[in-house]
Amino acid sequence: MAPQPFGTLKGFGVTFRQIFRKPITEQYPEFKRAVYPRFRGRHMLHRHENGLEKCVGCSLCAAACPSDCIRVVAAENTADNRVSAGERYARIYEINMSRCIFCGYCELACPFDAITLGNQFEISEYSRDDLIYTKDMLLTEPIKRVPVQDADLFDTPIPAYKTSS
Amino acid sequence: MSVIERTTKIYEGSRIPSPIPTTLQVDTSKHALEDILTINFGPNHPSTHGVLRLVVDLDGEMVAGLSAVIGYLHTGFEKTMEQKTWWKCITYPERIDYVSFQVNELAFVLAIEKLLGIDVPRKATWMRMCLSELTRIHSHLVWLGTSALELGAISMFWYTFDDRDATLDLFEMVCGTRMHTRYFQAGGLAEDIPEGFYAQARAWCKKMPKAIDEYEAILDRNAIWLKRTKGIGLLSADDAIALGQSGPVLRASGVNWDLRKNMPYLAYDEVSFDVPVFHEGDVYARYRVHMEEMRESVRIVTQCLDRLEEMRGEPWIADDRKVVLPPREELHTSMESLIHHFKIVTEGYVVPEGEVYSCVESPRGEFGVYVVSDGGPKPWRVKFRAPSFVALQATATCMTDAAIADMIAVVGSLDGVMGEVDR
Amino acid sequence: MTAYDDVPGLVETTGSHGETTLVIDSSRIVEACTHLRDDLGFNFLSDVTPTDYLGWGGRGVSGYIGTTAGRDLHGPGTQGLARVPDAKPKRFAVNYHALRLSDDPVRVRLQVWLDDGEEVDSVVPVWPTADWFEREAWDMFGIVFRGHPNLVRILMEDDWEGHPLRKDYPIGGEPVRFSGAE
Amino acid sequence: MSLVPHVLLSSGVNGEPWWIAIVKAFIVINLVLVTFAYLTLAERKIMGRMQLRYGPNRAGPFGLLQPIADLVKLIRKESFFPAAAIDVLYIFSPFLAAFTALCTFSVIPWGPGWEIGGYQINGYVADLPIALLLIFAIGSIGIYGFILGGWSSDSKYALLGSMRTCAQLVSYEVALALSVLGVVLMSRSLSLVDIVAAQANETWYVLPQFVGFVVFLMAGTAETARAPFDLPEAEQELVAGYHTEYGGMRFGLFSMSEYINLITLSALCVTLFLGGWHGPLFPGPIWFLLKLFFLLFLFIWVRTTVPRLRYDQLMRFGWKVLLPVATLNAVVTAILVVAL
Repeated sequence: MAPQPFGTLKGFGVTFRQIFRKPITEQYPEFKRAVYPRFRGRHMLHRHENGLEKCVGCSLCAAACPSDCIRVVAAENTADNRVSAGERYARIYEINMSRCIFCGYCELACPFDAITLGNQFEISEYSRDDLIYTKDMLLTEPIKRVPVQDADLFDTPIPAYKTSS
Repeated sequence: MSVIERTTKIYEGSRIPSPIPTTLQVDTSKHALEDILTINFGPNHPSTHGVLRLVVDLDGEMVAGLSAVIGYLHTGFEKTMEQKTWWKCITYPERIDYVSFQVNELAFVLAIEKLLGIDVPRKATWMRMCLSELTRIHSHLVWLGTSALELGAISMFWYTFDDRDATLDLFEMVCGTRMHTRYFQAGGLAEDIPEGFYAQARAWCKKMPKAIDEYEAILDRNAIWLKRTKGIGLLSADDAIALGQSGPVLRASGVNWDLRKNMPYLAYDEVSFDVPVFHEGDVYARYRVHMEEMRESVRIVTQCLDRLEEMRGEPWIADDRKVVLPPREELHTSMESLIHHFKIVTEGYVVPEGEVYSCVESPRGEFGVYVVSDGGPKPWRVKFRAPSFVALQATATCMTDAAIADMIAVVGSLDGVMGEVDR
Repeated sequence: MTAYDDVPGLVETTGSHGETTLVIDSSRIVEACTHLRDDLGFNFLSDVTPTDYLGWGGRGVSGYIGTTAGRDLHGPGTQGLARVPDAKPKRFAVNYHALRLSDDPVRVRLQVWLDDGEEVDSVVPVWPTADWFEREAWDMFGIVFRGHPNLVRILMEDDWEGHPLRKDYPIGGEPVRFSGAE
Repeated sequence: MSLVPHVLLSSGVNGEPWWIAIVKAFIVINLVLVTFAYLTLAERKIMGRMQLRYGPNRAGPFGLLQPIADLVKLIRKESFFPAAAIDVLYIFSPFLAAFTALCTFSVIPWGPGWEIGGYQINGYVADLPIALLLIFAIGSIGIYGFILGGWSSDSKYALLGSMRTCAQLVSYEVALALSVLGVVLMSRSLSLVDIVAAQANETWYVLPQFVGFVVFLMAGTAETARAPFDLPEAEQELVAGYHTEYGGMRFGLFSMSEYINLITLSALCVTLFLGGWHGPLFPGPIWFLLKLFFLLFLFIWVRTTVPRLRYDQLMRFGWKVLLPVATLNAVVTAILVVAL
C-alpha cells in the first residue's frame, strides 16, 4: 500500500487535541480516588457494640486462605477474661500481608463477620516484618482513610458481609 | 470454519524451520560466521513483555538466528494447585495470565462444573460472558498500548491505559478487585451484580467505540505504522495451524476459527457477533484483528447487558449446598447451613473422579484446562494449555528476513504474556 | 465411536463428560497420530499433557453428593470414603488433545500409558507444535520422547535436578513468616 | 593578543571589540544551556499534556525546578564505567559531544545588534564568511563523540547503537547539506548574517525554498536522532543505544549535546528559512525565540505521534527520497537563480 501522508496527519490532529483535554492523572497523595464499596483492601477485625470481639478463634479464615497467610491461636474465654462473645477467642491473630492475595476468602469464610477486607489500600511498608499484622493492628481503626463510592448505588441488593450482620 | 482463500500469496509451502521447529538457526551459506553477533534480548529488556529471553544472532541489523528461552517466570502454579482444594484453586488461574484474568478463571471454573455436572443459573452465564468480553477488551488494550509503544508510538500507551482503567473500574465495582477477582465460582458467581453496574457499563459501551476510532486515527493510516507492520512476521494459514496457533494470530493468517463461534460455550450461540478474519498473516493483520475484536466485544457486552437487565432479581449461583457456600443470612439461623459452610471451607467440596479438558477463547487464543480429579477435594492434576506458550513457538517461523526492529514488532504481535508462558 | 476403529494401536475408547478418549498402544502413537491427522482431519494439536498417577487410589475418596443426577454416598456411614478411584494401568499417562479444525470441529484425547523410564515416540513430525509441549513434559515429568529434535529443559534451569511435577517430588518447606509470638 | 584567534579579532564587521565577543559567547552558552534545561522540561510537559497527563509538576511551581533536580540527581550519581571499556575514549566522548554541540551556536545571528555605552554589540557571537560550513563541519566532529562512546563502552547494544548513529548521521548529513544549497544559492552567501539580511530584503526563504525547508526538517530530525528517526537510541530495540553503559553526568552530557544539537538545528532552520530574527513589532531576539520555540514544539509533537522507522527504511528514505529531492531542489534553484 502506498504511504498515506494525509492519514498520517490525522494522527497529529488526535495528539494535538489531547492538549485541551483534562489530564487523567490523579494527583495521588493529595487526591484519593474513591474505591467502590466492594473493594477489598486491608483487613479489619471487628468488635460487637459492647466491646467484645466478634472473632471466636475458629480458624476458618486460616483454613480458607489460599496463600496460608493467616495464623490463629485460640484460647478459652474465662469469667474474668472475656474477650469475645463466644466460648473461645483468638489469642493470636496474625496476617502476613506480604503473602495476602486479597481474594477475600477469609471474609467469605468467617461465619461471624469478624474479619472483613476494608477499603484501605495504602499498606506499603519498608520492611517485611512490618507487614505482619497482629491482632491489635487489625482491631484498631486504620489511620489512613480512603473515600468510598456511594454504597447504595453499587452494592448488592442483599448486603453481604461488608455490612455488619 | 474454513481457510479463507488468500487474495495474495503469503509464501509457498511451509517455512517451519527444520529440524528444530522453534529455533531459527544461522544459515551458514548465507551469512559469514565471523560477522554474526550474538545478543541476548532479555530477560531484562524494555520490550520483552516481562522476562522473555531471545538469543538472537545478528548479521548487521538482520536477524540470522533466533531461539526463545523461557522459564524465567516459572512459579509452579500447576504443582501448587495440586495441594489446594478446588475452591482455593479458583484464585490461581487468573494469576497465570494476569492480563486476561477473568477468562482463565472461567476456563477453570467450567472444568470444575463439567466434572460436577452442576447447573449454572442463566444470570451467571450471561454475566460470565459479559466479564469475559470486558477482559478481552482489557487485554487487547494492554496489547495495543504496549505494541505501539514498542514500535515507537509512545502516546498510544496512555490513551489505551486510560480506557483500560475505565474497564477495570467495572471489575472493581462488581468483583471487589481490579484484577484477579475470583468472581466466578463453581456454580455461578460469587456475588450478585451491583445495581450501579448496568448504567456505568452502558456508558462505557458508548465511549469505547469512539476510543477505538481514535486509536485507528493515530495508527491505521499512519505511513510509518503501515511500513513497520505490513508484510512483517508472515505466517501462512498452514503453518499457523501446524504450529498450533490460536486466537488473533490464527485469524490474522486467514483461518476463520473462533471457539466462541465454532464450539460455543456459555451462551455465545445466542449473541450476534462477527469473527474478524484477515488473510495477510502479518503484524498489520494481527493488529486489525485485535481492533475489530474489540469492537465485536463491545457488541457482545451490550447484548449481555440487555439480557442481564431482564434478569434482575434472579439467582446468580446454583442452589447446591454441597458445592456452593450457603447464603450468608442462613449462617446464623440454620445449623445445617453452618455445617455445610464449615465443610466446604475446611475440606472443600469433592469433585467426582474423571478427567476433562475445558477450553475457552481467551484474548490470546485457546486457553485450555486439563483437569484430573480422583474424587477428592483437591485436583489430582491441573494443566493449562497456554496460548502464549504456543504463540512463542512461532517466533522463529515468523522471523525470516527480519531486522531487529521487526523482531520487536513480531514478538509484540504474537502477544505473549510471560506469566502464562511459564506458569 | 466407529470413526476411531481404524486408528492404529487403539486399545480402548472411553468417553465421559462429552469427551472421547482413545487409549493408544505407546509404541504406535506416531502411527495413530498420523492416521488421525491425515485420514480423520485432526490437523490441530491443542495440548500434550502428561499426568503422574503415582499414589492414585491410595486413599478412599468420597463420591460427589447432590448432583442433579442423584446421590452417590457409597454406602451410608462411611463418610463416603468407601470407594477408591479406578485403578490406572501404569504410572504416567500422556494425553494428546487433538482438534479437528474444520466446519464440524471435534476434539479427541489420545492417551498413552507409560511406566517410569519408559519412552514414547515424539509426535513433532506429525504436529510441529508438540515441540515445546514435549519439552515441557520432559522437564516436568521426565518422560523421554524418542526422536524429539531438541529434548532439553524448557521451564527449569538446565542443571535442575528432578522433575517437579512428579508426585514424588518433594514440595517446598518454606515456612510462612509470622511474628513468632506464642 | 596573539593568543586570541584571528577569527575573534576580525569578528565584527562593524568593529566590535574582541572581548565583547567573549563575554557574549559566555552569555550565549549559558543561555543555550538554560534553554536546553527548560527544553527538557517543556518536552516532558508538552508530551505529558498530549498523553493526558501533567508531566513533572512536583519540583517547584509547575515543576519549574525539575531541570535543576535532574541535574542534582545526575551529578550525585556514581560515575562508574564498565571494566572492559576503553576508559580514555569512554570518558572523553561525552565531552567531545557536548563541546561541539555548544560550539556551533556561535555563528547563529539572533538580533540586529545594538550600541550600548559607545560599544557596538552585534547580534551574534561571530560572523564568518563560511558560517554554514562551520556548523556542518563541527557537527560532523560531534558525531565522533556518539560513535566512540558507543564503541568504547564495550556493550553489544551500545555498539549497535553507534553503528546506527554512524550510518544515519553520515547519510542524513548529505541530504541536510544539499537541502540548504538552495538558500545559499539564493542569498549568494555562506554567512548566516548575510542570509538573514537577504531574507529581510526579499522574502522568507521558506516560501521559495519550501521543498528545501521540508527536507531540512526531516534530515534535521534524523541528524538529531529524534523520533521517528531515533534509531540510534531506540529504547525498545537497543535499550538506550550508544549511551546504554553511561550513567550520571556522563549520560547527562550526551543527553545535553543531543538537545543542544536540536536547539542549534532549529535555530539554523529559523535563520535559513524563517527569516532569522526579523519580524514586526517585537525586537529581534524575541522573534528569534518565538520561531525557535515553534520549531521545537513541532519536534516534540512529532515525537508524540509517530512510530519509529526501521533501519533499512530509514536508510532508503535518506538516500532514495531525501537526497534526490534535495538535489533536484538545488539544481532547480540554481537554474532559476541563474535564469532570473
